[in-house]
Amino acid sequence: MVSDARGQEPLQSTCEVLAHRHVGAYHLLTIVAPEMAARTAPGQMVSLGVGGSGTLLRRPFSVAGVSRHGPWAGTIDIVLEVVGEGTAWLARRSKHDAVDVVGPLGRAFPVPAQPVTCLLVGGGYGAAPLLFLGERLRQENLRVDVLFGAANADRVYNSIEAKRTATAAMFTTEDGSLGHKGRVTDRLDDVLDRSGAGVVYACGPMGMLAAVTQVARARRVPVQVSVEEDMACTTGVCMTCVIPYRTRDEVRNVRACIEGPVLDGKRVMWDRIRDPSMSDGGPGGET
Amino acid sequence: MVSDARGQEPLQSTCEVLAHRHVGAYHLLTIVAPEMAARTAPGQMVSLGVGGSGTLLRRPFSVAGVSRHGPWAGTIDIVLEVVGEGTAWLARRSKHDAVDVVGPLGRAFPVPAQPVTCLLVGGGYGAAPLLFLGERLRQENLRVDVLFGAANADRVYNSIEAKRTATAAMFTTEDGSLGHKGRVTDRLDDVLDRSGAGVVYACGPMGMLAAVTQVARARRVPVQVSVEEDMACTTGVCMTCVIPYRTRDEVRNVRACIEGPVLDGKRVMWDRIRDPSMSDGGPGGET
Amino acid sequence: MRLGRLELPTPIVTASGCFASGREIDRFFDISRLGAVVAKSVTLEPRSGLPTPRMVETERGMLNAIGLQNPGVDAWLADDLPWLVDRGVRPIASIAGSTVREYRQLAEKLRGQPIAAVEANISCPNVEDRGTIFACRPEATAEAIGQVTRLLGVPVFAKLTPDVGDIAEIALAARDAGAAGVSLINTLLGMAIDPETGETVLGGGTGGLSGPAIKPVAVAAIHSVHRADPDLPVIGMGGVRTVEDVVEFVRAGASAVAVGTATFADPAAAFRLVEQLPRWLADRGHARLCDLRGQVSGA
Amino acid sequence: MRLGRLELPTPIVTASGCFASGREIDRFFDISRLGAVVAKSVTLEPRSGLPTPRMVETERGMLNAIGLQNPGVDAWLADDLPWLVDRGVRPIASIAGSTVREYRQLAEKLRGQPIAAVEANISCPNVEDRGTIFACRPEATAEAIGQVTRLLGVPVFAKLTPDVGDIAEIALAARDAGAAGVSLINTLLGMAIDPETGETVLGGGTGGLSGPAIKPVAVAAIHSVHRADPDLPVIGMGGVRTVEDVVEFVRAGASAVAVGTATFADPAAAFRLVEQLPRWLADRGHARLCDLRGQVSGA
Ligand SMILES: Cc1cc2nc3c(=O)[nH]c(=O)nc-3n(C[C@H](O)[C@H](O)[C@H](O)COP(=O)(O)OP(=O)(O)OC[C@H]3O[C@@H](n4cnc5c(N)ncnc54)[C@H](O)[C@@H]3O)c2cc1C
Ligand SMILES: Cc1cc2nc3c(=O)[nH]c(=O)nc-3n(C[C@H](O)[C@H](O)[C@H](O)COP(=O)(O)OP(=O)(O)OC[C@H]3O[C@@H](n4cnc5c(N)ncnc54)[C@H](O)[C@@H]3O)c2cc1C
Ligand SMILES: Cc1cc2nc3c(=O)[nH]c(=O)nc-3n(C[C@H](O)[C@H](O)[C@H](O)COP(=O)(O)O)c2cc1C
Ligand SMILES: Cc1cc2nc3c(=O)[nH]c(=O)nc-3n(C[C@H](O)[C@H](O)[C@H](O)COP(=O)(O)O)c2cc1C
Ligand code: FES
Ligand code: FES
Repeated sequence: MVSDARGQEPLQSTCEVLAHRHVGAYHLLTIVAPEMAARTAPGQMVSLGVGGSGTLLRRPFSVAGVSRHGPWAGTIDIVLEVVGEGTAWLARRSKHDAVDVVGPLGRAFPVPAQPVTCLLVGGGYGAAPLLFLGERLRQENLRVDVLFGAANADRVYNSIEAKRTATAAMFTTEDGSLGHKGRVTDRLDDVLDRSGAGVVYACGPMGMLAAVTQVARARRVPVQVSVEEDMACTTGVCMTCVIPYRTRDEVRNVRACIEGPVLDGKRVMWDRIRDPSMSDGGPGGET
Repeated sequence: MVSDARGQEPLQSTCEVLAHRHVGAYHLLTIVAPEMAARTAPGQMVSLGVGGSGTLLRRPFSVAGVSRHGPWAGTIDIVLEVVGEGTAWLARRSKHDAVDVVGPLGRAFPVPAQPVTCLLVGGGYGAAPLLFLGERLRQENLRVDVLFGAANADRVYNSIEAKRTATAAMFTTEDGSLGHKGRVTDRLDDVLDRSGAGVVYACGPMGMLAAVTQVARARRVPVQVSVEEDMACTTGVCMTCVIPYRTRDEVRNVRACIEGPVLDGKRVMWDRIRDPSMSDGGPGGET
Repeated sequence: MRLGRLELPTPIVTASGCFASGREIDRFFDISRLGAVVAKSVTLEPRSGLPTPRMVETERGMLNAIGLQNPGVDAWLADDLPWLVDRGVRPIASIAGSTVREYRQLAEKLRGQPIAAVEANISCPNVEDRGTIFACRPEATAEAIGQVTRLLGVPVFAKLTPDVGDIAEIALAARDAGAAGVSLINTLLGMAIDPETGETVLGGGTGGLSGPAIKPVAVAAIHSVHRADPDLPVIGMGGVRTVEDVVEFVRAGASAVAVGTATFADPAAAFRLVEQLPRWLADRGHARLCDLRGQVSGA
Repeated sequence: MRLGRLELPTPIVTASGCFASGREIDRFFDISRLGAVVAKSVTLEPRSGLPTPRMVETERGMLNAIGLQNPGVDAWLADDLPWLVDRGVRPIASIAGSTVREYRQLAEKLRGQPIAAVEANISCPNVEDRGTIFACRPEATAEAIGQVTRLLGVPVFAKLTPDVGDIAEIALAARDAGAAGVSLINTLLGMAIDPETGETVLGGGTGGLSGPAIKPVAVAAIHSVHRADPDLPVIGMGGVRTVEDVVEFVRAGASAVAVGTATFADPAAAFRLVEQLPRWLADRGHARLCDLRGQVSGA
């Protein structure tokens, strides 16, 4: 139903921050990376080196948009929420600072081959890459509907842009400060009824993705999810970011960083994620 | 011949940087620390916490001066040379930044009980605490002569202030850019002949201190040296900073941080410092 | 918090060799506020230790090679112990020997002394067994600890090295030889070489690695021993710096937590933990820290 | 640089499990520029490994608990090895077993394959000996390595764990069982517990500590083995990140140096070392790196 879309080979380069803006509760970093911008498709991610602090490993972020032309050559946008040391360091970057960027990484959102309505379901900063996707889908002349949710209005990423992109846009917040009070999953059936969407794209917390998948499955609508799992390398070499996934006849631990982050929601074995009984690894300590 | 001077108990506190100036090749940090300033005697040191970087341990610095009054209450001065990560971090501090300070630490320079001429022999930043001492000696109405040396003029600490403090001031630089070309020890005999000093105070690289001691010993002049050894704690608890030292009848490893840094040069066992054959420690790995 | 027979007002104690005689740090805070002070290891005779440099910073850790510089057991008993007692501190002696016989002789010296407990640092080379560390072999562990526990009325803790395949096996050997508990972990064997000159950075060649870098190794060791015998008291140490570290160690199975290298960066490190711990617990509704001991899931 | 019988154009190789199949990083640089690629350890059957979370950052290090997820030896031989050969890479297989028999079976599979060498990862639990790690006992080491060397014409390197009292003893046991050399070090056993919840941070409970934090432990291990047998080739690893680290390892006694965790922070880490090393040496007037092997004073 949906054509498979793989991004191109990743690059690594030291890039300049062009701008740092605040969008609600989030930081939007615009980074000069012409070659990466040219080859990044919505759903793919980049990983940023975080220096100066005691941390060691790269940090993965979905690409929230690219600009391929303009006076600054190509740029990529990253929307980030500060949750720990690495994101705090990145949030302190400003114009002209340098960051080490690797990308684009992973599988992009596949674009429908048929002219169906597309519903984007986003939680928190998960809305950002979906808006990038929405832009792309609109270019294909597809109808795009949006259902974004978060804890509060400040954490609903760029609702103004969402309304601009979508034919129908609905929001939910847990405190009722924007749209309906509650969660996106409370409204999903309703929205699907109204939009008659032929495909669902979801990005947000894993619990939300599982719930969205369940609804989509019940209604036999295809669903593509962008998953998150702790990542040490972001480039496919360490095997830390795996998601149990059904491929053809076998269940396999696929790497979210290069086989994902976009996966077919119905193939993800949601109840096996982080389930100790599923392990056939050796006793603790085995690498 | 010289009265023993021990400083008072150390304090720990988070202090504000009042000023950061460049003096030749060095950085002069003025830190607001009224209680410490009030109890610090020349020769004592403070240790500063270095944060933000990957380093772990405090960094020791001789106090280069105190101001006990004035609009800013008391302050202490530190003169530092950037040699590694910790000093580089400190050299990036500026007005209003906070630093964690412990001090005053260790034994101060003893002040002569008799009215003798005092010769200050300093190498590099070692001149800084000697100028602080010089000020103190002048208050006691003692004649102070100065012999400071360094690699080049930029590294001779504050020669202007030295000339102001001293009755006779002489400088040496290895490149001849200030004073005599050569090292302080080349000139020491000469200077001692002329000044007829009754006590020598020395601060600088360990090799210089050993050489100064040798000359003083030959001339039977008392010599007080401020030694340097790698320090992990600066407060006397780790035993990393030891110097082999003759006390009464025994030779003991004394802690430079609290039993020093000022020691009687003639009691320091210069040829046993870092000498593997002097060890009775267990095989490697023993803590 | 209970540490075997000892009842401590706070589980925060000091790590041997990181607190000297106690006097040095008493200038910064009232050290009688600590659960106990574990003294620097003493040997039968005074030792002047290894040549400098005795330390080097590594990535979030440090190597040290002090070589057990100490004034000898007699001087410690004459000078330092009375001061600690006078100061109202619960003193824990630490002893180190090169032969089984030395451990016995040290225990004889400590008999009847006003100490709360003894830590037998058996992470030392056994000169009678090609320099093999006592705590690397269950038999040597049992022999050294047996000599000490036989003679002493106070609890004896065996201080173990993490440089073994199965630390629980060693802990159980110590217990079976009469140890009241174990202290985990001593430093890891490490080394640094100057790439330019080829000289070892430490005067002693190799040294012991301590500090935050080794914390995960300490937690694994404590957890492994606690799982092997949940009733065995454990003094945990290795990179502890924050209240969260203390709680992590207690959850792994520590009954008391010792502060070592952290004191070098901050002389008041242990005191800050004593002060902060009750508040951390209260904020989370935990009545007592000991309720969290061994409380770990997923392992 | 010579690694036993192998002549490598550069001593920089990859650490097993930190380079996957090779394809992933070949997107960032030409991996045939490396001295060799050591593949992720394979087992007889495919393994899906341990549940996530499989990693946690620690102070200048990381813990991982992958549980040897791998497609099995057959799939590796069918899919990955031909690609490496085709790519012009010197491939070193890595094998891991749970019994002595499995090591033999793995060696049988590798017989006659176009591999430059085999690394036998014996830092694995021996299910026939209560889960004791093979490389913690000289006998188990000799047994497992003996099975592999007997069958193979290519050099076999025994990959050892640092969690032992005397790593040189294990290295010599491996050598005497026919190993051409040893790989030092595997990760250290470590653990992290969430202080708030008491959950182990890793899905597998405990994990392996790697990265800069463990570098001093690696240097000490390499030095100790090199001193015990200066002729035994050593692949050194553990926290290597810079050219200075490479030289430090070589001075300690390494004949080749593997890059592990550093690749996670920088996919081109190993390549940068390949590029920078000759210049570093030239700047200091060293004709060849191998002249520096074991060149250490003061220890
Ligand atoms: C595919 C993918 C896309 C992402 N896109 C975005 C985005 O667009 N915007 C955004 O704000 N965040 C995004 N994240 C989450 C972001 O990577 C984490 O918030 C970030 O790594 C946390 O780093 P820290 O040092 O601030 O937090 P800490 O909690 O201090 O990090 C500690 C460690 O945990 C890891 N870690 C913690 N949370 C995550 C997580 N959710 N995913 C992976 N590793 C984690 C870190 O990498 C680090 O190793 C994405 C994650 C993934 C996997
Ligand atoms: C008693 C005493 C007084 C001192 N007074 C001054 C002063 O007035 N001005 C000044 O510029 N410097 C002074 N120093 C030297 C200063 O402490 C070192 O330059 C500084 O610690 C180096 O830190 P770093 O992180 O920049 O260097 P790095 O080389 O990166 O330090 C690495 C490690 O080595 C230790 N170390 C390196 N050099 C020394 C040293 N010379 N002494 C002790 N530890 C060292 C550091 O503490 C650190 O643990 C003094 C040292 C001592 C012992
Ligand atoms: C400088 C130094 C000296 C030490 N001396 C001793 C000692 O004499 N006896 C002992 O049992 N442990 C000694 N140790 C080990 C510590 O007690 C502790 O076990 C180890 O450092 C780990 O804890 P930490 O990371 O908090 O320092 C010493 C450690 C250091 C850093
Ligand atoms: C994620 C990860 C997976 C690993 N997998 C293996 C493995 O399969 N086989 C093996 O012998 N070593 C494995 N190791 C250990 C490394 O090869 C190496 O010995 C260790 O990480 C130390 O080197 P480093 O600090 O450079 O990473 C693994 C290490 C990591 C971090
Ligand atoms: S993060 Fe390393 S394989 Fe995905
Ligand atoms: S630096 Fe610790 S005792 Fe002097």
